[in-house]
Amino acid sequence: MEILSQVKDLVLLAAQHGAEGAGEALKHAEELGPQKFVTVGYLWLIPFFPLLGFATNAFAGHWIQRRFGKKYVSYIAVGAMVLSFAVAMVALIQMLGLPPSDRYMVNFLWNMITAGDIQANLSFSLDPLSMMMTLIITFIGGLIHWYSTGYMADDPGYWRFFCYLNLFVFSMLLLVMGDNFVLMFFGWEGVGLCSYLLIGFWYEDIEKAKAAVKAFVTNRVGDFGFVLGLFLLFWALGGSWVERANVIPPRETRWATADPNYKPQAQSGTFYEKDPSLSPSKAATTWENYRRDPASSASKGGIRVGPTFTFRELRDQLAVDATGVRSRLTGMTFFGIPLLALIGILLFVGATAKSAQIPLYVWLPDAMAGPTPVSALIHAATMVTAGVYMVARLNFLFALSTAAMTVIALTGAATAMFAATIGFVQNDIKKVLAYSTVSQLGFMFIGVGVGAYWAGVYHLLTHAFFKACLFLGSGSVILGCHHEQDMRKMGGLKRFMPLTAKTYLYACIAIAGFPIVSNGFFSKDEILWKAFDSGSNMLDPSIGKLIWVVGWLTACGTSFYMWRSYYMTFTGEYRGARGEAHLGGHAPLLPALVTGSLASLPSSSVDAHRASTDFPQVRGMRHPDSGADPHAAGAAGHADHPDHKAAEGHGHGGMPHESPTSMTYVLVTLAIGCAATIVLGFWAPLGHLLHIDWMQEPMLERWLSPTFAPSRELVESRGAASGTFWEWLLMFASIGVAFAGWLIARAFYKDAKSTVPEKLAAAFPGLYRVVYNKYYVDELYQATVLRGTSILAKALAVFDNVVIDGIVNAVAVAGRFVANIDGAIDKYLVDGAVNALAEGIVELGGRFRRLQTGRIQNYLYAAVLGALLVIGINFLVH
Amino acid sequence: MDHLLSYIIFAPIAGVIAIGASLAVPMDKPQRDQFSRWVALICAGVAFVLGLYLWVVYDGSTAGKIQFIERATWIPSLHIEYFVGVDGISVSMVILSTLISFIATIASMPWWRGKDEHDDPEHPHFSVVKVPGYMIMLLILQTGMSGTFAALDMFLFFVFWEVMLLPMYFLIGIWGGPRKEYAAIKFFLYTLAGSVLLLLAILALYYRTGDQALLQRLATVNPEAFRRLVDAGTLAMDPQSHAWAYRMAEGGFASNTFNMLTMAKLGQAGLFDLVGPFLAGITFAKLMWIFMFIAFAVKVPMVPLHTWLPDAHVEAPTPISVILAGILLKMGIYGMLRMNWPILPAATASFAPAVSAFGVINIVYAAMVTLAQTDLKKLIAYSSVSHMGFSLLGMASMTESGMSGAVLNLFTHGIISPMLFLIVGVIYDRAHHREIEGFGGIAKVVPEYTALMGLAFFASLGLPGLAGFISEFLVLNGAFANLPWHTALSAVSVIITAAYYLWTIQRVFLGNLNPKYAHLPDVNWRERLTLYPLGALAILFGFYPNVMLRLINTDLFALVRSVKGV
Amino acid sequence: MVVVAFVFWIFVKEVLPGLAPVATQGAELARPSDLLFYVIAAVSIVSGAGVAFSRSIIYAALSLLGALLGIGALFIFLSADYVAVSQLLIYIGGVLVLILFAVMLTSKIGDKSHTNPSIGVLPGIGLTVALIAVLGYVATKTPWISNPNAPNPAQTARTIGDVFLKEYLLPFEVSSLVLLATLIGAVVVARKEIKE
Amino acid sequence: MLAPGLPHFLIVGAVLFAFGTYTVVTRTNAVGILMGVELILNAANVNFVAFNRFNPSPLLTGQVFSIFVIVLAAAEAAVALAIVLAIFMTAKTIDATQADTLKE
Repeated sequence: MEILSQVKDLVLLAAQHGAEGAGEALKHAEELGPQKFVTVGYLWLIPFFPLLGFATNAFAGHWIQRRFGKKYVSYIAVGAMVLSFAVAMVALIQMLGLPPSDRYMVNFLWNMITAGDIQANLSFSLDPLSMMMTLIITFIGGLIHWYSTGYMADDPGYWRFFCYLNLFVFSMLLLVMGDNFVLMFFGWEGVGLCSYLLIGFWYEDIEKAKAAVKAFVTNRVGDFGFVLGLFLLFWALGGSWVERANVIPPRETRWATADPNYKPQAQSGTFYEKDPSLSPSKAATTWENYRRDPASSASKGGIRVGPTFTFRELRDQLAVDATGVRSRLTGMTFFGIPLLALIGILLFVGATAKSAQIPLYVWLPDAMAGPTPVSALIHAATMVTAGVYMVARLNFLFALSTAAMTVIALTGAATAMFAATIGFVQNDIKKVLAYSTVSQLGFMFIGVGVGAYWAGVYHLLTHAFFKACLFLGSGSVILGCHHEQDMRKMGGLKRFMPLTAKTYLYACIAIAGFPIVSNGFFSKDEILWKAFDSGSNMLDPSIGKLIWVVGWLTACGTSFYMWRSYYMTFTGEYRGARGEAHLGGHAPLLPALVTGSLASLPSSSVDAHRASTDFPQVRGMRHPDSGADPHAAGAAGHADHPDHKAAEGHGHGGMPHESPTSMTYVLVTLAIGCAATIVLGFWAPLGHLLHIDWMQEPMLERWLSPTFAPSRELVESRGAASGTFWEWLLMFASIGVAFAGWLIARAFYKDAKSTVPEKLAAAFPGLYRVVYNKYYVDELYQATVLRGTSILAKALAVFDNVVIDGIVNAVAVAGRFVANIDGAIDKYLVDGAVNALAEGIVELGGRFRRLQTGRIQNYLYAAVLGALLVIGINFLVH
Repeated sequence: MDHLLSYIIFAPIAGVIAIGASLAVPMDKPQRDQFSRWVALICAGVAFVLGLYLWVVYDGSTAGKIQFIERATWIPSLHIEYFVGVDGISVSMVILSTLISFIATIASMPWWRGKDEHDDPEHPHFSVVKVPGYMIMLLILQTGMSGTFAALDMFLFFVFWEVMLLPMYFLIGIWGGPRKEYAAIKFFLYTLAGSVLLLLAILALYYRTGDQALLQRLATVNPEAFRRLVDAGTLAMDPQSHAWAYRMAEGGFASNTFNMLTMAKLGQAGLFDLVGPFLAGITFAKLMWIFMFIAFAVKVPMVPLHTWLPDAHVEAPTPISVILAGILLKMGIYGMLRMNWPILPAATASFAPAVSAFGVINIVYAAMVTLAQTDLKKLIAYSSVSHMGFSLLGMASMTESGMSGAVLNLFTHGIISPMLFLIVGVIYDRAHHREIEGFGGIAKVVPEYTALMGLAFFASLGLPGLAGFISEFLVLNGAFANLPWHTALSAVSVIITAAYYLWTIQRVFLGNLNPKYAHLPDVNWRERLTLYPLGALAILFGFYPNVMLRLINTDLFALVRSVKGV
Repeated sequence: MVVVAFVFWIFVKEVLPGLAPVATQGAELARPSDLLFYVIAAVSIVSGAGVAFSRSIIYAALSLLGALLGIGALFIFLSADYVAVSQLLIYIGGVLVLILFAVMLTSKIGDKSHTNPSIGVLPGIGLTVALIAVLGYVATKTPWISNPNAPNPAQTARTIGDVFLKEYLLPFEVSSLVLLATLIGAVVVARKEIKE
Repeated sequence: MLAPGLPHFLIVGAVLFAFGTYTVVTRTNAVGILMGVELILNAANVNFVAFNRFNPSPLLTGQVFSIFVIVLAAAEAAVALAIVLAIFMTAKTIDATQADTLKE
């Protein structure tokens, strides 16, 4: 209730402040002080509601489902989402009410860790960036919850599914709202856990379980790098700096006095510098007041210099020149490598795993084994963008090292191109979307890599909408075709599921980047332009141009494979199973050479997924082992789950059907969202042309400017400033490729008439096979890393058993001496105890008799050695 | 409650007496069994409650102040005292030991009321065999454990240390699995070999404390340190013998002392480093350090000396594995923290690199070995070895966060590994085997069990939000400050750990249900009683580790400073 | 193993230097009585070694005789005539004869070849070395309270008789009891077997 | 140094003692073991008497003790040999390794 009243006056506040918001933001960009922030008390509610929902469903969900029915389970889950979205809106309104420079809300709950220099609180913070992420997560998350009520309607594990989903949202909110690295890492691995749980949701299919394990372990590889980067950063901030805690003068005079008695020594980072100020005693004294109340240390206007995990403090140290931290870090090297570059790259390693970039992208395609809503929420909209979010959140850190930026941008470009090529030839609709996701993430990393942070984040936003729409559309298709995922067995679905088709079409337009009408156009074009314009943000100006070329081609590819999927799925004749009738009725579509291994004829489906790492294509959801018995999807597939019918109430006979409203409405909402988000990033030059003042600068850029202010000047100063002419030119170029891709796809795949594709495939069989099998990367990893590890493990186990234990057992003389001592002990001491103990000691005595040899001589050894030992000690110590 | 510690330590002994007396009373077997079970439960429970009370009344504000001290002369001729007391570190350990003992006692109750599948005479369940003896041993073991954590007199410490040894030997040797003799003897010999060296070192140090010439040398070499000792009342001039001496409990004077605190003061003043070089290059201090370290490293266990652990765990009955993993493994690190580090700081500093190297070997090597295990209990045993390596690394790092991570690791691992062993015990009680490959897809039939196992596994593989992560994070972060490469190497175990746990889950729980276990019963109430508290603690310490850290750190940091002071 | 190595190290480092002067200055000899001492000591030690290492039980018994004699001589050297005499009487007259008697009874005298087998020689030698090392170390390094030119007690026999009946009366009586018990015991043990 | 002081006698005792121990430890012949025991006792006697000589007491304590030792040695020898005989009668051997019925 008091929240509602809060909302009311917050709205009034927003009305006052909203006007001068823009000017404020720009001014804030020039003069950088410590991040001002307001303390609010209710942020914890945002992650709390999903947690509550999780707990309820986890402990009572099964019972509720049995007792009251599935409806109530979903009420709990969706209700939690709605509540947390509402609270997020409240936060948004309050933030709008604040002047841009103060748009940083902190909610300190309690102090989690205090050990030495480490100081980690359980406290949440919202700045424009995390505000945006929070809204995406709660909004799209809520929608997908709603969608799932329809999609999972006939699954016995209903309650489990929703409890995982809520847990995921909780961890994701932890990730974006945590105001320090530790809390972010909580979320970072928490979402990994949830993705593990949800990919393996149908755990009875061992392949799905394996995919889940693969996802988690791959992410762990990334976390390894992430954590190391973290420690490196922490170390770099520490050292001789500890004593300068809280020395920064208050806000008014902060530019005047830059603390004369400080001289930045560019010390090469050998770790063994014995620095007196490192002695914990001194450190402790300087930390004291901070440890007292962590929340309010900087509220006094001072900047705490020293090792920290808190983003705000890190930003202040790096952004405010008076602290001198930035210059020091720039000078530092770690065993010869520039420290900042190393930190950036290590942190980025974590991002490559979480956001599926080369070389750790392999888990994402397999992750499609999970239910489709999961693929939409976790593996398209939110979790996989965590890496991008992390880089954007740390822009002030990454912007300091062009080397790190270059690595990120190049990796992004390579991944985008690489994944797109694989996407060309996939026949599984979800696989196409998976690789498209990898490719789009590549675009985002190009953006945040070249310093166009807002553009990258904007693409994150747009991608969240259209990719969620695409995935949910594919989910609707899959459900409509009775869990058929092979596009070669679809086609002509426009007739059967019009709503799905329309939304899918619009999402295709959006991702393909058709001008003006699609948000994808603005985000992608901005990214490409900034890449072209990056200039010396890259190690070499030419790299920016190269990246632009790659991105440009990839844009063409994106457009191509998305339209391909659209045409194969929705146009032409329906090729799906109508009862047992046709086997390979779509033979002309099958590239001849892969028919053997990959025709999804059910009989061969098993070895099909043995050959490639596809998860089984024609298996019924709740009948993993049914892949063995020869039934295609369709009628037989239907026979598998009558409950499906019960829940959906649609006719059988194998014809596809439109999905329930709970799903289609969500699709429509997302499509509308796609359109709405255009406004946020409307293209600036167009604004200049049309003289619309609120378009002088994209809204989202203005909104995010407080977050990116620390890196803004730095990046812009290094930019090439190629001028508006180029901007226009490149825009038309990208429009061109968008249409080109569309036309090619249309020519090849519309109505499945053209025979060009398999002609091409036949023309370059080798190339086709390689690309189809995803360049055999999985096989490569399997052969090298996994095989190697398991062999090493077995070898070491043998070593442990044979060598070490062998040595232990074979210390001959000592062994005998000690064994006899033990025998003596057993005989006398133990037998005494035995008699004291009533029973059980009889057979014990038997055991000990076996122990002692009965030869007095042996005991004599022990006795004499003992005596010698005592004498020896005696003379040793005197 | 001024004898609180003694109550905690000797509450189990009351139970021992009661059960022993009941042996004299004519009762029929089931009656007597039930009686001794109840007695054991009550005593363990009392000890646990007292431990919690200790936590409540302990005043954590002051650093380095020993509380609840009880001193009384025990063996005057050797100046041995009954001297117990706690600081923050030992409080945490005492709480842990009473808690785990209580849970282990619960876990020793007969596991299936009514339809007991273990009535077949050839393979009776350990909980129905020779119950009075078992309970007596369990109680003696508890006394030994809490005593070790509370003792401040080296000799007393050693006595409790040995008191633990024998019951453990019986518990494994009588109530253990098929190869119990081998395992018990192996455990016994390993620890005994260590104890001999420990005793040797203790005696040597004891004699040195009375070495007047040495004290004089200290007074000349480092006068102000010596003066500090005298001012602090650590050293005093014995009026009749006119020699430097130490005050006894009753105010008398002792020429030598076993008092740990006094020894720590002397050691930090550099007394033991003044003893001349002893054999090629190795000073007296270093030799004593090595002796004590070996004794403790066996218990940790440190890698070349770890092979007793898997055997002992595999053969021991579940509650004994719980105690073994939950408490006995912690004594190694605790002993180092009480003896090696404070008493011989210089030697510690010079050996720290070696220790850290051993820590890394523990972490990575054991993790790799775990990856190849096929027996669930062996798997968990080796993973314990790997996790204790973090404590070694943290101790070696000598940084504040590293050390507090190491000590916190004792606690968190003391919560998690008992849970793991209890969980394995559950499945073993039902399926009568522990072969990982032998199961498959049982998540379908035992969902609650699966959830608990998942919780325990993820807590153990260091998932943030659960207890295991915090300590590992602290250790790695602290160690990185001066051992970057060690840290990088041991961070690899983060991956391996995830790999072997998830792989195990996949092989045991996921996939198609093995028809043999289609009717596996889910966890019963006795098991819930033991598992849920531990799970709750794992989550609590995941999100609010400060509960423990605040208790540990004040004293630990004081110790770090005084050790680094030299 | 550690222990043995440790002890051996003490031997090398501490004892040998302690004994070295004795060895070096052994060349030029002082009073003939000293020389006599060394001879006697050598005799007893050598025959002790004989007891330890001889392969025939008979030779072992004979070298035991040598050792006992040598020790008796040492007693005289130590001006303990009464002890020396009783040594001769009881040991040589009693025990040794008894032993020889047992040897005759048990082992066939026909083959002197290998009547006295021994096992575990290597650890035994290790033990011996360790013993000699540590005891020698103790004997040499300890600051004994000793005055070599202490007055020799005049008539030891008388004094001993006195103390037996005064200060040491109780142990004396007890020992007599022990002897009695031994007597009976020996008879019983031996005879029971012979009977059947 | 060369004049036979206390250490010299002690060393002689030590060496004899060591030999005695060796004999006891390695012999399998029961009689042989007995000889070893005798040797050990004598080594002890040497020490007693030597101590008594080099710091004399009016009561000749050392010598008295050595006499007690001798007496007990005699007794012990008698009993031991009786046992040896008994064993020999039953087991037809006096090999100590064979006579290990204690070892179940």
